[in-house]
Amino acid sequence: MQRITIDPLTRLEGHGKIEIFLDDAGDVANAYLQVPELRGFERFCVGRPVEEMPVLTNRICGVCPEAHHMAAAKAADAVYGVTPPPAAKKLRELLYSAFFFADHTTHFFILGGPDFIMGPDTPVAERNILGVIRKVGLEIGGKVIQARKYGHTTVEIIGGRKVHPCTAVPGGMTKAISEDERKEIEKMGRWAVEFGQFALQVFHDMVLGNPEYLALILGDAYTHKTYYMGLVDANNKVNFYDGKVRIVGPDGTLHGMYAPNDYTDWIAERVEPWSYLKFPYLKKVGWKGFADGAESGVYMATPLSRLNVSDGMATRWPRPNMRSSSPPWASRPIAAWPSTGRA
Amino acid sequence: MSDRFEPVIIGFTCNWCSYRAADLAGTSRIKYPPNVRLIRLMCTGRLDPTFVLKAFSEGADGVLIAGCHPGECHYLEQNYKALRRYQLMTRTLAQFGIVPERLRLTWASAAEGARFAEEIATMVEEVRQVGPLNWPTRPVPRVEQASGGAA
Amino acid sequence: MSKPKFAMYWASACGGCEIAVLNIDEKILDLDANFEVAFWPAAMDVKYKEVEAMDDESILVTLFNGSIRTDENEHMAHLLRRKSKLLVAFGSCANEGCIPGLANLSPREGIFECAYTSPSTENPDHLRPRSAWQAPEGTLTLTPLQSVVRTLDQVVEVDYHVPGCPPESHQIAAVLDVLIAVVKGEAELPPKGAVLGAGDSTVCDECTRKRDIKRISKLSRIQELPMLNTEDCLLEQGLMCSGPATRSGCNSRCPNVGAPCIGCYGAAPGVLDQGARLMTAIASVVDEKEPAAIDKVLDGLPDPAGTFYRFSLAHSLLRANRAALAEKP
Amino acid sequence: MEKVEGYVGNYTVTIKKKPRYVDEDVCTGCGICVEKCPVLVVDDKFEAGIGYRKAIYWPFAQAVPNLPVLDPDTCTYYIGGKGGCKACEKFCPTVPNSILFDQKEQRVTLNVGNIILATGWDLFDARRIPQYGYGRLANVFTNLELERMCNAAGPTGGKVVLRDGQTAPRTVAIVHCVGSRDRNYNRHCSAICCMQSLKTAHLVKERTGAEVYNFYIDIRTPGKEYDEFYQRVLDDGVHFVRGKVAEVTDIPFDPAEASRNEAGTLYVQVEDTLAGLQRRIPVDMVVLSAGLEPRRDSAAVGKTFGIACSTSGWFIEKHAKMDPIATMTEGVFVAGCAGGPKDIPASVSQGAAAAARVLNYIRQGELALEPVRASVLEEQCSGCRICNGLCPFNAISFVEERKVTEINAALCQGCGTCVAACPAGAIQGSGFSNEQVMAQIEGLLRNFAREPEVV
Repeated sequence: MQRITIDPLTRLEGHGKIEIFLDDAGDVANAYLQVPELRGFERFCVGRPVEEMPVLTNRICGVCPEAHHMAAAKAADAVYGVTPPPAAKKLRELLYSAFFFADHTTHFFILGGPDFIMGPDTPVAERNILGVIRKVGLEIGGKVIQARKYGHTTVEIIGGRKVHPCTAVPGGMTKAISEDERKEIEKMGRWAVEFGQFALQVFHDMVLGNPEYLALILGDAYTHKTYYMGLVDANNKVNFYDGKVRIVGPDGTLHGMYAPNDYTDWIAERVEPWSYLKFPYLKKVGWKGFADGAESGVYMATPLSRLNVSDGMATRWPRPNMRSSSPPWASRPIAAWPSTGRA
Repeated sequence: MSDRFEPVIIGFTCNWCSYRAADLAGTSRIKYPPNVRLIRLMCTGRLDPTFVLKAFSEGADGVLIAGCHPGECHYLEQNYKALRRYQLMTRTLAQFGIVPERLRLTWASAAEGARFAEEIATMVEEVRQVGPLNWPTRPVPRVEQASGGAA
Repeated sequence: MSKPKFAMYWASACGGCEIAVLNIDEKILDLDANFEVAFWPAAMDVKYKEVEAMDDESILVTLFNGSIRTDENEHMAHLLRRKSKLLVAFGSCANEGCIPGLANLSPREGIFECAYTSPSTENPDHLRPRSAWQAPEGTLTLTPLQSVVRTLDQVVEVDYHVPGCPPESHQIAAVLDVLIAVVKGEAELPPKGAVLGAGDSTVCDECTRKRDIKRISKLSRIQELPMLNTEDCLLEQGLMCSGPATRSGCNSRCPNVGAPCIGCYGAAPGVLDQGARLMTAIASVVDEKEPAAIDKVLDGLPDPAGTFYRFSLAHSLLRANRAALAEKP
Repeated sequence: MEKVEGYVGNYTVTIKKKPRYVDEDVCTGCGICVEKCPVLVVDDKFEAGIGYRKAIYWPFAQAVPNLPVLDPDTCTYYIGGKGGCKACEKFCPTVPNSILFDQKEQRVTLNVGNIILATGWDLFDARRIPQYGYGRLANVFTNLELERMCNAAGPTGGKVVLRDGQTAPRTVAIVHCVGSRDRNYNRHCSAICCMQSLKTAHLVKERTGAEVYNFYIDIRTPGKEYDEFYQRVLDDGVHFVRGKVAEVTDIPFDPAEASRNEAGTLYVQVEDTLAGLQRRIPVDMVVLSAGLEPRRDSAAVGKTFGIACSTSGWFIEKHAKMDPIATMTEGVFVAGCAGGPKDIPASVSQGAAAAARVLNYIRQGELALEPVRASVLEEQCSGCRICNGLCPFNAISFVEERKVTEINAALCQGCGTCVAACPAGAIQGSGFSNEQVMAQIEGLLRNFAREPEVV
């Protein structure tokens, strides 16, 4: 049994290694994604005051600390049975959205993205942010840097710091924003919308416009027909901060909808002896191994799945002359999307 | 010599009272266990929790802090600060698994040689019951041989 | 002459330091212009094998963040020490153990107990990750967790320290400028063991809040203090703040937005134990003389060890709970 | 004395000078104003309430400066604000007139190097012991009133008389330890009342030939020739009853006792512990030897000068035996009863000692300090002000402009509390430094064989 080891996984957050076993014919007999990292947040958070959870759990991940910061803050709200005042809720939502923009820019241009911007056949040494800047040029590279700067600056204005924010506390936020700060955020926001369209354009030209990539993405290597899970608001539009968790099957039929605090009724975690990370799956469907399809409890909780479970974004593109055809995901769940990244 | 456990206790005494109480105990030939090794400070107010942590981490089984009775501090009220620090230290050390018997705060005026000796004897017994602390030593970086040694 | 090599590695970490380095924004171009990035798992596809193949000390400077939790972390620490001329302990994890260092407050076994028997875990046959496991196709290995978290300088010699969780981007940029100046021969290397990218006082030095003589009669938790104002010192308003004992350099980020400093920039210069400094500072200004009254005030700190050693437990004098230390690796 | 700033050799003292209403530069002290002043006032300060003074008066004969002062509370010019009388101004011979009715309160700032606190003591208020009847029974006097009576220049011209001012007493009782050595009032012994009682007994005996009874717990005659004087008083025939007086009353126990004595006789109820029986002694006059108490404002005064009072209220000296006149604050000295009850010879010698110490500093011009001091590393101090409230000697001060803390080496006593409290480790002690203590800890534990664990 021949063996290929990829150690460590790169251009993502966290540690990982892949062991691929080839059979005599050289085909893949099996592959294991092992996560050799465990720090024990579940253990050492026991005994710490609840109001510190937002600033302790955000150290779970330095790329998306805002996510853990908000989850812990909302959990602390629930512990005290309080709902933050409207302004605080809006601030949290705005911070989360800014994080989403900054984080996805990081992913799209620095972490997962370079594989597609540079193309799968470019030499390994090139497939990174420095390679991207050399390829797309300083002008576009500068825009990427600007986008991340605006995203993180917004997070800093509302959350106090660019990484590991500190303003969400049980019952609200420790700081409001002034009118000037609001104006600055709005300015950055408008610029970011432009950048978003530019990035889509880049994606259309460099990825969807390249038949070779399209074949790769739509090929079965990246096609996972699984369940999709995502947060939706009252009228079933995508929401990052609050709402109900909606699950649809591989064919788009509704599997279920629940309030986040009932998650233990819907999600269970499987333990494997060869990885510290546990594998969440849909409890009601059950664990059938690492398999796609409606019978396997494996599900996706990714940006793609957010779109698949919802009736689209809550906000519309500001410029009407965006290509008239409705976005491809309007009709049926998209199964093909590079799901690299989250180990 | 009997092989029973002989605790090692670091004692912090104040120059104006408990250190003199120890002298008095000595000059009046009062016998008390030799397990306590005294360090003189100008006042218990000078006691920095770092000293207590250092003592425990360097192998002490117990730490004794002996100051002037409240109200009799040579520097008027600095023993109250020692009292507050002691109370906070006890709470924090408990979370490190160091039981309260191992850290003791007592008051002994310059005239109370006998009482100070008695206080030491009681503490030595209490720490003897609790047993050795044996705090592991601090890890020291292993200096690699220059040539590419085995991983 | 080819550009000197630069590396950044993360041991037991969260990636925040990498993001903080990326957040130096345009200066990333200076990094690219002056250094050849030889190894940076978060952003480059270089593998361990390739690092092992490099010549010793071929990397000019390695920013090592993350604490030493597993054997692999330790192995990488020794490997990168060998391969790097300058090894920089970057960020709170590498310098003091940071928040994951709080795991030292209880034995390692508790981590597995909690993780693999949590309410949301279906683990009927009590599986546990193991350092070696026989898969049908071959043995799969996992690096084991060590009994306690250690910091980089407890495992290898460290040349420089850059504190912070994560280090503020403007400080990283400043450190980068120093490195670039050294590379260009325009500046001398700072003395070995120096702390870079931080101030030489504590957070209060940069905090804009008004401060008065400290007398604490009550310590409350932030949710019990809705009327916190933005002018006065938080500690004086009854909220525990680690600012007085935490190194400056971050421009007092958190207190300036109404949140208490939680101590992420580590101890002030020359201080052996940050927790001890906080313990003695708070205790000394409790405004009570009777033991019972003192206790009532101290009850305002439900978790003293967690509060005083939130970031620096692994580097403190005691380093861990006795039971955690006693557990054999 | 409103405010004291600075430190030894460099004190700035702000004094609130109340108006004297007499121009110190012009007045010659002739006393015509006092003569002409129509207002008679009971002088409860110097004359202990049994003599009078005018609205404009000399506080006491040996007052320094030796000039009159006008009391606005009793002078008709001020009462009701009508500006009446002005007799003193009319008869004042000086040009310009010495009387200044609208003289205002002044703030005087002085730069001094040292301060000697000789603020004295307060007399125990005998009214606080109701069973002795002072203030209720006319012929119950205090030792201070007797002092004024026996004084030839006093209100009675030296004659010892009852409250009516004429009749001389035939039997006199002198009660020792009034308000002293008493758990309910003052636990301390006031040191001087025994000797004062003996003197009073002697003078009364000499001047009136009355039967004198002294009621005492212990006769304390510690000074030179003190006990000899006690023997002499014994020889005078003064009766000494060892017992604490339970009560002084003017109500006869039974009709038999009433018939034996005239109305107004005071009965002294006491247990004679040597004879082992209860006694009721009829007397005409009772003299209460009230004890010494710290000045009521001693706590405030102590705070102003940065020195401390003991729990009983006396100023705390640097060392009870070795340095009784210095205080913990360098440059501030205490002399006389401000530091604790003592008699005149002791007070005088302490005053002289304090002056000598001050002269020593003045002559030397510099100060030898204890080597153990604390000092702040300015660039490391964050101005968090945790240490500011920790120093009872006011050695720690906050520099507002630079937002850092400074320690005044002259005031610092080297206790090290701030060194141990500084969260930034920015305060170092010259003695007992962190390195020294840590080295001792390591040394004391080194033979405790443990190799460093190389993992």
